Amino acid sequence: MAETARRVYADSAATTRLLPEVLEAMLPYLKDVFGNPSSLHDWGAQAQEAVEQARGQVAALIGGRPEEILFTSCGTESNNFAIKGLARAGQERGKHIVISAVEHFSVLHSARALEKMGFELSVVPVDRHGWVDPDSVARHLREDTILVSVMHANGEVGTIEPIKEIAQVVKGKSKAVFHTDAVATAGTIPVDVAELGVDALSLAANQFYGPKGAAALWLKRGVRIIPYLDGGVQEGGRRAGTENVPAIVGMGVAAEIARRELATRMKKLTPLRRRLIDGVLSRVEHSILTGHPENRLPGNASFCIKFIEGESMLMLLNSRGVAVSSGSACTSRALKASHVLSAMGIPAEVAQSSLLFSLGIDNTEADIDYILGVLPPIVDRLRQMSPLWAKFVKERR
Amino acid sequence: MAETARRVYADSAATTRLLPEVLEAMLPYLKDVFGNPSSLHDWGAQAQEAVEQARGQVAALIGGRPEEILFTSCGTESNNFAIKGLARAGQERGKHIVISAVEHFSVLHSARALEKMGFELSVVPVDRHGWVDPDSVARHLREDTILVSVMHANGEVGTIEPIKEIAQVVKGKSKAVFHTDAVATAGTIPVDVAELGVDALSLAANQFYGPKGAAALWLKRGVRIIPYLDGGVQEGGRRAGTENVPAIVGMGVAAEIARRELATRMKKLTPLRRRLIDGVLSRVEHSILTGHPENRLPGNASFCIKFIEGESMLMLLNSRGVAVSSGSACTSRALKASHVLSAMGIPAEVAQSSLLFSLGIDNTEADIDYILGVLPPIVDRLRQMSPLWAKFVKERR
Amino acid sequence: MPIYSEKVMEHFMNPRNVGEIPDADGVGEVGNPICGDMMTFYIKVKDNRLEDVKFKTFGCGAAIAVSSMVSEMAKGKTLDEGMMISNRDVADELGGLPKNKWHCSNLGAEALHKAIEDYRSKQAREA
Amino acid sequence: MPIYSEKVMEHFMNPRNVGEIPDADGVGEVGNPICGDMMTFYIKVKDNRLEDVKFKTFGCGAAIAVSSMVSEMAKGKTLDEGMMISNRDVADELGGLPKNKWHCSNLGAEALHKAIEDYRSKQAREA
Ligand SMILES: Cc1ncc(COP(=O)(O)O)c(C=O)c1O
Ligand SMILES: Cc1ncc(COP(=O)(O)O)c(C=O)c1O
Repeated sequence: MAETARRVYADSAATTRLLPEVLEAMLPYLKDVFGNPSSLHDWGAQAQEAVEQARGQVAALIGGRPEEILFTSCGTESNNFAIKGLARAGQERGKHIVISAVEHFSVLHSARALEKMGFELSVVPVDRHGWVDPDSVARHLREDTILVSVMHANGEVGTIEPIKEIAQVVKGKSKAVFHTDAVATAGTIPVDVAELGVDALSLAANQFYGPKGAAALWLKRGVRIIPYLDGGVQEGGRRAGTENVPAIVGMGVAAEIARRELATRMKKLTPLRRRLIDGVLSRVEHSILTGHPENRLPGNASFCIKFIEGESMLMLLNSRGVAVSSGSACTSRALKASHVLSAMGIPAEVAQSSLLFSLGIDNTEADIDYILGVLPPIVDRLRQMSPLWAKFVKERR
Repeated sequence: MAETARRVYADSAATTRLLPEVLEAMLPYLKDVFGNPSSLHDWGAQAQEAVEQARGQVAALIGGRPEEILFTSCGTESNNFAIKGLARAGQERGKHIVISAVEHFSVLHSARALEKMGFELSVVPVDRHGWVDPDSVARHLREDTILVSVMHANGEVGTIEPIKEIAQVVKGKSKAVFHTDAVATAGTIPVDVAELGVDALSLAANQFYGPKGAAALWLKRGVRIIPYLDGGVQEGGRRAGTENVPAIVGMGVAAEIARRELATRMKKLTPLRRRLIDGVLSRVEHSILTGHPENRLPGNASFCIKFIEGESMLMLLNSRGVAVSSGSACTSRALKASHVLSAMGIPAEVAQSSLLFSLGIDNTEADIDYILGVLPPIVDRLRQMSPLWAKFVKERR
Repeated sequence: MPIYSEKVMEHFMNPRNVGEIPDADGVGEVGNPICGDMMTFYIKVKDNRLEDVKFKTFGCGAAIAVSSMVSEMAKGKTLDEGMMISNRDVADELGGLPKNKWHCSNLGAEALHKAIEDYRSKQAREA
Repeated sequence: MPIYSEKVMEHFMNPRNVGEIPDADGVGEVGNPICGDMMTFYIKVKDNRLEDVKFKTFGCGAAIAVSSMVSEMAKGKTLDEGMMISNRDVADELGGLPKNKWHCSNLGAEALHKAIEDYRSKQAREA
């Protein structure tokens, strides 16, 4: 790792660090309290009590009931469970599923897997800000629509979707179950299942300073689902497998802290994000903000820095101690530019220049100023190397 | 928790404690090294390196190659992934699956789920020791058999299955892929994928003093599988979802320690188990050993203590500080007596009296003697309450 | 773990009225088809009242606690009152039972009722 | 993270021969249909040798390192030798490339070859 003047982690959308007080709460369960919650003796009872406490804490974060929380191992599992489990539970009523074009791959690919098994899939387009129009969802609803899934916010471009309005449309015009992927929002902005009006909601601890390895699916009482992991009768028979007790405990505590600190965190992040967005747009010519200009996640500042490619920017920023991500094809192992940017109508060439800063509670104004100091020369340097830039400059003359 | 003269954890089959040196190795990943392995910056690279190191350590434990290890969240997920993923990958060649009657629910219920989707399932019976006869497997193989799964050992009755011989039969007489659930054996007795001759093998860290939340599926190079968790391209596109880095690191270190200590641990456990088995059989009349008399897991001592019920024994033992489990119907949340005992031909009434001690590396001779001291009065007390015992005594007179 | 109430634990650890009544006036035996638990209740009747109640139980913690509770609730009651002890009463008196143990509470009252019926049918035959 | 070799990182951080040659004798331009990377190579030829080689690249770390490596390898070689630089040579010289970056190494040699071909076809036209 290079020695740099500063180290700035600006990739909270990828994962956040674990809070020390959360680790503290987990430690007993990594040491003496190691029982299996399914066991009937004291070791088991202690573990089970801890899991039940966490269930209450996670439920409280999103305004649900404890018994509506099903613990899983990651946001991806929650989404697979929701999409496949809800679709299968409803397949006698119909086989039509609706999702948005900017869903995370764990929703999109789950839906595609169902398509291969005989379900029908409609993908609702988004506008150039990545925004899903409730009317557009309405136009895709059918008699046989059994499941609609639209994410609460997209971690890549930050756009917050009108879930409440979409829920009203779905509930008013169909009998479909409505799921929202709140992995990018739960613990970051207010999430209340009753207010949103959804039937199922995914969330993951590592997005709000909790541990990796713990996530949850909130499932409204009475909504039927087919279990995804078959086996024992953990989680009321709906998710088999030995519970990851320490991580679940950590998720509970992180949820409690997030609930308490939510407003403070948002108040801190929003001006930082503004400073970063304004700074980049003013100091880097031919940079554009992606996602919704206002209605976006508090820490999300995503751009396209035209004429240069994301991975090379990312690597040079890394060499200056700054951690970011990009939706360019070269940064994805699948070698495809972000489907999110593409759904927003951004040309492939511009999507290649995607750069995402996602700020977290540790970031400071000094971090932003550091970023704003190191970024422009990096952009210049890469543009000096870029044949696209050369062409553009020539044509402009 | 009651104050007792001694606290004896004899339920290692449910889960083992985390070794302090494993926790030590995990801690950096619960603190500063919190990056997401998919991220392209230094934070991500550090996490990825740690995951790759663990992959090597886990592979070494079972004699596989690092790139053949796919990390999952629990033994149940590994088994669901294997059974469903291998069956689906092979469904163009046939739709017949063979498993044994004593498989863990995560295998059995996965196979049943496939049955509902149009696969055909044959369940190979076991003898009274829970032993799967390779010839019996042979008789169930068909032209269209695509998957055979027989567990390496059953955690409930301890019987070790003749996997090598079964593999020879499967490979000699069919084109089926052969999976073994080694959750109860990997890290406990020698497991070598080449020697066993299997194509896929499940293992879980919390069974060998590693953390909950990390498990793996070993998949022989070239064997095709359909991914189970759809989403991103983690684990070479075969298991999506943010990796549980700390738990994976812990699994790696626990695997390395297990490999080093395996012989010592077995040498320690085997005489303890013998002392416990001999002691129970001689001090408690009408108790029978379940599972294979010799060919069993080193720490497993499982019994039926006739005329009394398992949960009440378990609770009284717990009140004396001893943690055990039972396969009685009353101890299972599903209210069914163990399918394992039933497959072994043990009558329901006797299965109700099941009592399982599973010893671990912390147990001592003094623990065994303590158990042998507290158990007989508990048995007496419950028999004094039991109408079955009264009837038996009357009839014997 | 089925989280048992303190009262359940107390009755389980110290069950009242365990045993048989050799010259019982009525005996009621029930088995649970779901989990295989078994209970036998013995009653001694005097002046139409349950003068003594004893039981033997093969079963889980809940089954034992329920038996003990039923025996205590029944003792001293008239036969009609004994017949009116419901599963629900027993569970309530124990401070509740985990859902998957409800079938055990059913067993307890049933065994008592059978013992009373046994007594009554003997009486009827003798009369 | 595509784990880049030290050599790749070194070329990426300090790429050689970046730029254009205004009066180039040959220009080769290639775009990668897979990931959208683009490279332009400029060559100056003297006595049938690559007297100067420069490039401009729009692409990832590997693409930039590959371009730099190719330019360095080509410089001073005869045209025929330049045509014989293969993708494999470049990747080897860089100490290997992650599998999903192989298409980038293909791009580099291709752009050089195109520049040489461009020079040759111009020569042919002039002759
Ligand atoms: C043989 C066997 N397979 C699978 C499992 C399931 O593992 P987990 O509870 O980690 O999902 C167990 C659990 O004890 C087991 O003993
Ligand atoms: C919106 C959204 N959904 C789902 C996921 C998947 O979560 P995980 O990587 O924990 O499986 C992510 C990951 O960042 C996400 O941003």
